[in-house]
Amino acid sequence: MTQPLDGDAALVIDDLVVEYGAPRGLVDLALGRTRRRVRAVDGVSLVVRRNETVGLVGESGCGKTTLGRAIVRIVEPTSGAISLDGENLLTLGSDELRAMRRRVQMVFQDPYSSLNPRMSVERTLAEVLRFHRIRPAAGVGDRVAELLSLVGLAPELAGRRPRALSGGQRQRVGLARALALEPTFLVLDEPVAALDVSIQAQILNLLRDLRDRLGLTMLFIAHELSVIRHMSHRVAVMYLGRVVEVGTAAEVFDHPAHPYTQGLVRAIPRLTPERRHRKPVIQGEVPSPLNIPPGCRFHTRCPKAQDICRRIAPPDVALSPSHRAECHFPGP
Amino acid sequence: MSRQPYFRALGAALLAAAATLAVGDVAAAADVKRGGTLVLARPEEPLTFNPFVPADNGSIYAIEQVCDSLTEADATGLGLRPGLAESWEISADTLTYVFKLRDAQFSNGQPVTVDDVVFSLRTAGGPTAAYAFGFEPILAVEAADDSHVTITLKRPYTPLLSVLSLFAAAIVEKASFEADTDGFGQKPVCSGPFRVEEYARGSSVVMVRNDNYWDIGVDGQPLPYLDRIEMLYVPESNSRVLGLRSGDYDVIASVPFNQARQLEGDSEVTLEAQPIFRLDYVYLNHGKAPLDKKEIRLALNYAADREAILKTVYFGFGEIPNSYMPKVNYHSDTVEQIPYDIEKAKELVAAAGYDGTPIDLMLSTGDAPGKQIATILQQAWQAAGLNVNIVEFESGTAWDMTTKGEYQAYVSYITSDINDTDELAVIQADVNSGTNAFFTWYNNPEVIDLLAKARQSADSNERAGLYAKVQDIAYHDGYSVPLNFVPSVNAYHNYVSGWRTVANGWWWLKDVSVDK
Amino acid sequence: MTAIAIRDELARWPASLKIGATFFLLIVVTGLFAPWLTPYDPYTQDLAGFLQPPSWRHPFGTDHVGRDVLTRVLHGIRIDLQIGFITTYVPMTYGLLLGALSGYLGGWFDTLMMRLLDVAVAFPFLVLIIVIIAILGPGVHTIYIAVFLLAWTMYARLARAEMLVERGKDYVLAARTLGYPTSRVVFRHAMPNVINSSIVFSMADFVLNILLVSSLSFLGLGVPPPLPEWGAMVAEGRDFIFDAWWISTLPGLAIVVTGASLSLIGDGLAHRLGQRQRSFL
Amino acid sequence: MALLEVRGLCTEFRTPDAVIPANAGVSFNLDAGRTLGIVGESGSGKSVLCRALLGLIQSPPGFVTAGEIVFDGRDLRHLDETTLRRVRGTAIAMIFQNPMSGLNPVWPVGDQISEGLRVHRGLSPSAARARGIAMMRQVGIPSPEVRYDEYPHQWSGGMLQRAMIAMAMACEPKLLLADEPTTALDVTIQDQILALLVELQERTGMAMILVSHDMAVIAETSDHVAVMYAGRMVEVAPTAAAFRTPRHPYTLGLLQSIPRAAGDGRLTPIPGQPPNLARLGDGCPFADRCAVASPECRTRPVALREIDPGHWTACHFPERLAGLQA
Amino acid sequence: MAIIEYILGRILQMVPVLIGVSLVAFLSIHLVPGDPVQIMMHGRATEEVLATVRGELGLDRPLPIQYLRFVGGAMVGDLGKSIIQKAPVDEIIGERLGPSLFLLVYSAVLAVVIALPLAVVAALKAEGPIDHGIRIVGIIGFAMPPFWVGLLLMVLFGLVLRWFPISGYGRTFIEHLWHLFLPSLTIAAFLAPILVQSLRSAMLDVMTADYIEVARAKGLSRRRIVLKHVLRNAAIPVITVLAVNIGWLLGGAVVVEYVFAFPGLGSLLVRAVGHRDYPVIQGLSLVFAVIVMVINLLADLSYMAIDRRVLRR
Repeated sequence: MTQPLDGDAALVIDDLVVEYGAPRGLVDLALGRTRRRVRAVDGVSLVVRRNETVGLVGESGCGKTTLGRAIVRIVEPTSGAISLDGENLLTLGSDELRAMRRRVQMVFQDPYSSLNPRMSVERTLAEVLRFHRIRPAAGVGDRVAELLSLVGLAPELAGRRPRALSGGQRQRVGLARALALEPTFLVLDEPVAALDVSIQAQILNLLRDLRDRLGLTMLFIAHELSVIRHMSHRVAVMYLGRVVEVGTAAEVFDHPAHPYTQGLVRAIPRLTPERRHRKPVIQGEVPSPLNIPPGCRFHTRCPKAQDICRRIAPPDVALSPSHRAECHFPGP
Repeated sequence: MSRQPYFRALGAALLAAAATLAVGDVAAAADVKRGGTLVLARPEEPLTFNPFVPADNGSIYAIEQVCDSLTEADATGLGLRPGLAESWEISADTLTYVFKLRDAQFSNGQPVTVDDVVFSLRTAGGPTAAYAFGFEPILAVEAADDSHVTITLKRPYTPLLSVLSLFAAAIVEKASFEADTDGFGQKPVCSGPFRVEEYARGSSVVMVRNDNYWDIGVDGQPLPYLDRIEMLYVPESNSRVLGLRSGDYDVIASVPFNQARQLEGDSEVTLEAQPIFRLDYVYLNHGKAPLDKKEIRLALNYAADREAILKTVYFGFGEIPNSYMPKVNYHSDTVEQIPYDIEKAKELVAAAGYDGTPIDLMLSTGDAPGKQIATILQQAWQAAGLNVNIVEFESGTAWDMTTKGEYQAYVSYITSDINDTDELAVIQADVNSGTNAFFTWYNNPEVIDLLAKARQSADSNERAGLYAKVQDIAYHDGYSVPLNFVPSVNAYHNYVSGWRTVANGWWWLKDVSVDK
Repeated sequence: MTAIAIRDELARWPASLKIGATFFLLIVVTGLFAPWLTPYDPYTQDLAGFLQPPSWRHPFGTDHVGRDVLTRVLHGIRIDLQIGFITTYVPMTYGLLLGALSGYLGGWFDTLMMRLLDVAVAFPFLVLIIVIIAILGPGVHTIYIAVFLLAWTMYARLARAEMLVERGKDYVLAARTLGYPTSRVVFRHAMPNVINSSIVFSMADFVLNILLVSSLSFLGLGVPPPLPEWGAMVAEGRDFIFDAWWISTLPGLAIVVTGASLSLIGDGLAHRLGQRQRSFL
Repeated sequence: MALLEVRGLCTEFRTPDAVIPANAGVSFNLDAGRTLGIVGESGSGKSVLCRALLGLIQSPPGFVTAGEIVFDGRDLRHLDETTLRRVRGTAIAMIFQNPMSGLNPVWPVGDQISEGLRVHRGLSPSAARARGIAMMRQVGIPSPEVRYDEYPHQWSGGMLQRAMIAMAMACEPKLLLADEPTTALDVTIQDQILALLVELQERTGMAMILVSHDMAVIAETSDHVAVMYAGRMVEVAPTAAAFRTPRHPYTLGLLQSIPRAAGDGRLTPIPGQPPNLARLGDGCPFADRCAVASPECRTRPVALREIDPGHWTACHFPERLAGLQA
Repeated sequence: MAIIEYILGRILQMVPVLIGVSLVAFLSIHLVPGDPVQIMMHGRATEEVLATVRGELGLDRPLPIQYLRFVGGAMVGDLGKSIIQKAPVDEIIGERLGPSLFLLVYSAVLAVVIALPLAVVAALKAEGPIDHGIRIVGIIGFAMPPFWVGLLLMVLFGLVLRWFPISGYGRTFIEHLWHLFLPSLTIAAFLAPILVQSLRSAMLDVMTADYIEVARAKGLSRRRIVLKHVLRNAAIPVITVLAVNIGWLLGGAVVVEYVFAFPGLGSLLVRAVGHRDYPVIQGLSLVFAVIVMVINLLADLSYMAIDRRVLRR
């Protein structure tokens, strides 16, 4: 796999913070309290280069989906910056935002819910084209047909509603809808998690084909390491709102430096037919984002944790020009 | 909700012999049964027992059982007899009345004193009393001595004795009243046959025998016969009839006419349809086109099929009127009725040059018979070539519009408390009487002239003649659309005796006995 | 929609929907043809022939002013369906709009709407209707106004609750990432998926509204005579319920039948729309 | 004798439009103490099979129409409801895919864990509580005395699955049916839960049927593998044989669809979509997607046959696979 | 702790609502034509008397002043005095509040008692003949005008069978139960079908939940599953339905109040409006609003008692 390691930065995320939480209620005001807010993304910096696919991996609740949504501005970040091709996406006005939408698109996890159940495939696609005036009105029908063939859907499916499609077909529609705007950057949020293995393979192949044909830059979000490894040039591992390790796919999966990544990699069941007789590497559960542990946020589950980990947030350690990890004791 | 606003007129009373009328015809002396409870269901709710707070039927009928006045209506309701005043003397110039008080006690055992009487009558004529107008001719009420009260008048005022029999002239115990005026409305202290034991607002009043009551029954013992009355507020007429049949109630007041016919067939129940001073009629506003034209008003009268209304709405109860006012003492039977004649009505409409101005026939919400009447009249009048809309208004609003003259025709009624034609005749027909001819703006100088003559006359024959003439003129002027002289219909179980509805509409319970 | 599409759609209808819709259609058609179904006029009185029990000449008898009850019941279909329709679907429209917007936008708009809704819910309906009647006089329009002021709340609540769910769904997020403006996201995309529960509820609401008119007529606050409105007929006939049961009972039956058909439709719709919730709420 | 023998089990779902044969003639054996892994994609009938074994098919619309389920010498299909209920609660237990929705939100977790003990063992509330707490400790729930009285919403998914396991193990079943027990969980938690299941099985000697769509999960935990497709078992074999030398093109296709760690370049997906069960013909249901199918495959019915000792396949031409394997 | 805070919050939220309700009530009734004093005097008193009485009642002041006086009084618990009955409004309302609430609670209890077994049977036999039968009876009960049902029950139980009195309220608790049986049944006849339908559908919903399958896999009996696992969960939506309807019936039961000659809040309100008894109307509006909100709060609290998750949101 050719890796445009030194290509131009397409997307730059700088110290991004996203918080959730209700505003203060009357009682809180009366009692003079500030409401606790959940930090779903807690200071993430990440660069995606042109034509590159960066895999974002982590367990549920680690903030990867929130990060993806912040990029397409359906979640408002609390602070930090996201810029695409040098333009800060977070300060855009509504017209500029609409223009930005054409460059950055998203594919959603659940092909069952990401399509409007009341709109046929054709209407879904045509609406995008018409609304953004991608094609003159007369050309919309042709373009819909093109898009369908692009994602490998038979033209006769155009009149169907999502209910009448299989999961794989729906995900293809979702992809076609995102591609209708001819974006350069695609955020894929768990695009194959809801699919069966055999269908998943079809979609992964399609994604790789399209990436190469259309020159797409991607942020590929998934929890399945094998899928991430298959799709990504570089990989970022998230834990509790932070990127704890980032590097090329080979670096992260073959030489994980962060104990969390190590545990994650070792926790994947192998296809080798041998009954397991090993203890789980990572014990315990992810702490609540309401109660992020002090020091290193992984110390509660880390087999290597020392006293320092409980007190001091770990530094960002560079292990190679492309490989970094946030750990007091990185390495094997 | 109360029914439509209620008007009670005052009249000069027939006095003279009335003072000595006895009550002997009520029941045979030997049979009367004492004690027991009477359960009475009625559609009106008593709101207050304060006689000086103007009231509705709900309150008045209840106050009548509890409070007493100097004079009172006699057994027939057609005359007067002494009440708390044992006797009275009238000066020659008729400006001074001296009343001798009876030796009576209030329900709390306190004696009825001259002070109480003076206080009560002054309050009744006070600045916030609704019936104060009846007391307006009074110059002063003063104590003459321990047992005599003197009333002096500004000018001769024959209705005085009658006014003094009103509930509004009730004698209250001054001390209790002054101590807690608001409380008095809930728990009055008067000298009537019963006293209020429990007043559950919105539901019932329990009255018990006032052992201090002064009057004597046929058996020579003090009245009343009953120990206790439960007066229940049951607004739904079906429920009242059901309750009578199931035995929950002994008496029900205001039986709806259609069900009255059914009750007539019930051998356990006595149905009483008593003529009272009431006329159901359609008020017409003579100030509003097209009702300013006599032809139109007469057309409305010709087109009204009163026979049919009597049959379908009143189920035959009542009598087709030949007058613009209730059937009081100088009523003339000889005034010719306007017949039902739709052709004549059409002619009149044509003659009037009717331009199609619609007539809004107003009724109060919740007035079921009124609704039926309006429905019938609408069709009949439309048949005569008139445009008629039925408009319903909530009763308070309807009354407001009526008094302001912002209506055209209004299905309503009038009653008189007192058996004398004069007051109602004047109030209804004399546009200068203060109510604009009872909100009709009817203005006929001849009638006004005749009424003035009748008032000055002392000769009853002459008065009768004059009133008959007024009756004839106003009625045939299309003063209103009279519909029915309506009786009061009540029903009670046969074990109730002594029940009597008086001509002013209410009933005496002091003579009632129950023998279950 | 092609004939085949209609046939396919019909094939998917549950039995309750078919039965309910058939009945309802029958009622509507009867209402349309009411003037030609009986020889009588709903308003013409025959005072000589009042309170006649049901017979061949008058299958539903005559009322207290001699009008043919069947004729009035049939003509009442038009009035009552109109009342039911307007009192149900007008408030539903803006209730849905407000609720959906409130749920989608959240923030101060939501807070304001919810307080407004609380006031409307907590305000005694009787006071409102009596006040409006006192000002305007009773009548269909008065009932409309009073109902319009308060009846939207249920729909707003339903729509808001559904919207809170829908707005987090991927297809709504997708519509946002596609750069659609809020109005389009809410009304074109989310709204059609929010209205199911309201449509189902509206069937019961329809019946409730007709009953409301009947109860108002009982208090003398309903439609003015001589309109052959069922609720008013039931209420007017109640004085005669013991000697002429048909005046009140048969229009009442019409309410029951209409209610039953609507309730079946609501039931069936709930099924068809994949919603377990029943037509009553 | 095997602990569980299933012969020709057929389950169908009847809708107004169609009859869907969710299980069509499923047969297998399971010995005490062993684990059978059932793998297949969604709609292949693996969950229906588990429910059919326990008599949990909701009827209507589901009906078990044929076959026998001999457990411990008794055919469960012929037991009356009361007896079957006792079997369910005690001898056979089941855990489910989604622990978040598998516990009743309105009752404390501990209560639900010990409910079976109270119902089937007749334990007093306090005895059941003590035993429930012991079970919670066994499955690795920290501070069980406190957590016994907590409600499901206060727990994480991993902990809830432990609770489900504790609930299932409470009456010491001889057979545990685990229907996708880790699908809803994160990798690290899946790792813990699988380890727990293996450990419990070794300690108690119970048999286990583990259902998963994830081949790797099955590979790590099962003695035997059964691959299901379109409501039937298409390959049954010892785990090692199934993974090293699959004898059914579907099994092979599944294995090749999975992105490998070293996988560079394209995957080899199975083309097409799973068939509509309501419209299956007589032939091999996989024929339409099969790379080695002959026209004959579409018409000639297939049945499981033993082609190596203990290795069964429902393919007419298993030998053709040799060329496809890398 | 969280519960107390939650209740506190809800009570704080009531304040703006009460201000809104009182303002709307005040303005609307003063907009209505009709003068309480004129009505009280039956159109007979002279202008001087009318003016004097108006002055005594403070009705001659500007509206904003009157409103502020009302609010000021209400804040210290003084709702003023009835214009026609001259008794304190809180006393007048208080007298009827008890019976009205008793009737409502009684009706609700009766409705639940009737609905519960029917809903369970309907849900367990969903789409079967019994289910359909229950539904049809329910629709009839629901669509019958309440005064009809009331009169029917009166004739049957009051006149023919003579089991129950047809009016009154009684003095003791047992007498209340006896006297109010028919009116409560009338309301329950309307309420029960709604409850049956909502409980039935909620049960069907719950019965598809995973935890029910788990319970079945545990080998629990159907009875135990329904009683312990289904009903409690299905109760939540039903409580909402009940709360909404009880709130509505508070004033909406006026028809039943009339038929059974029952001194409730609804008929008081109708009368007060008829007489333009402003203080009573204003007071009642506030009381209604408070009760509706308290009912909703109680409903929400009972969800929390049933399902602890609710508090988290």
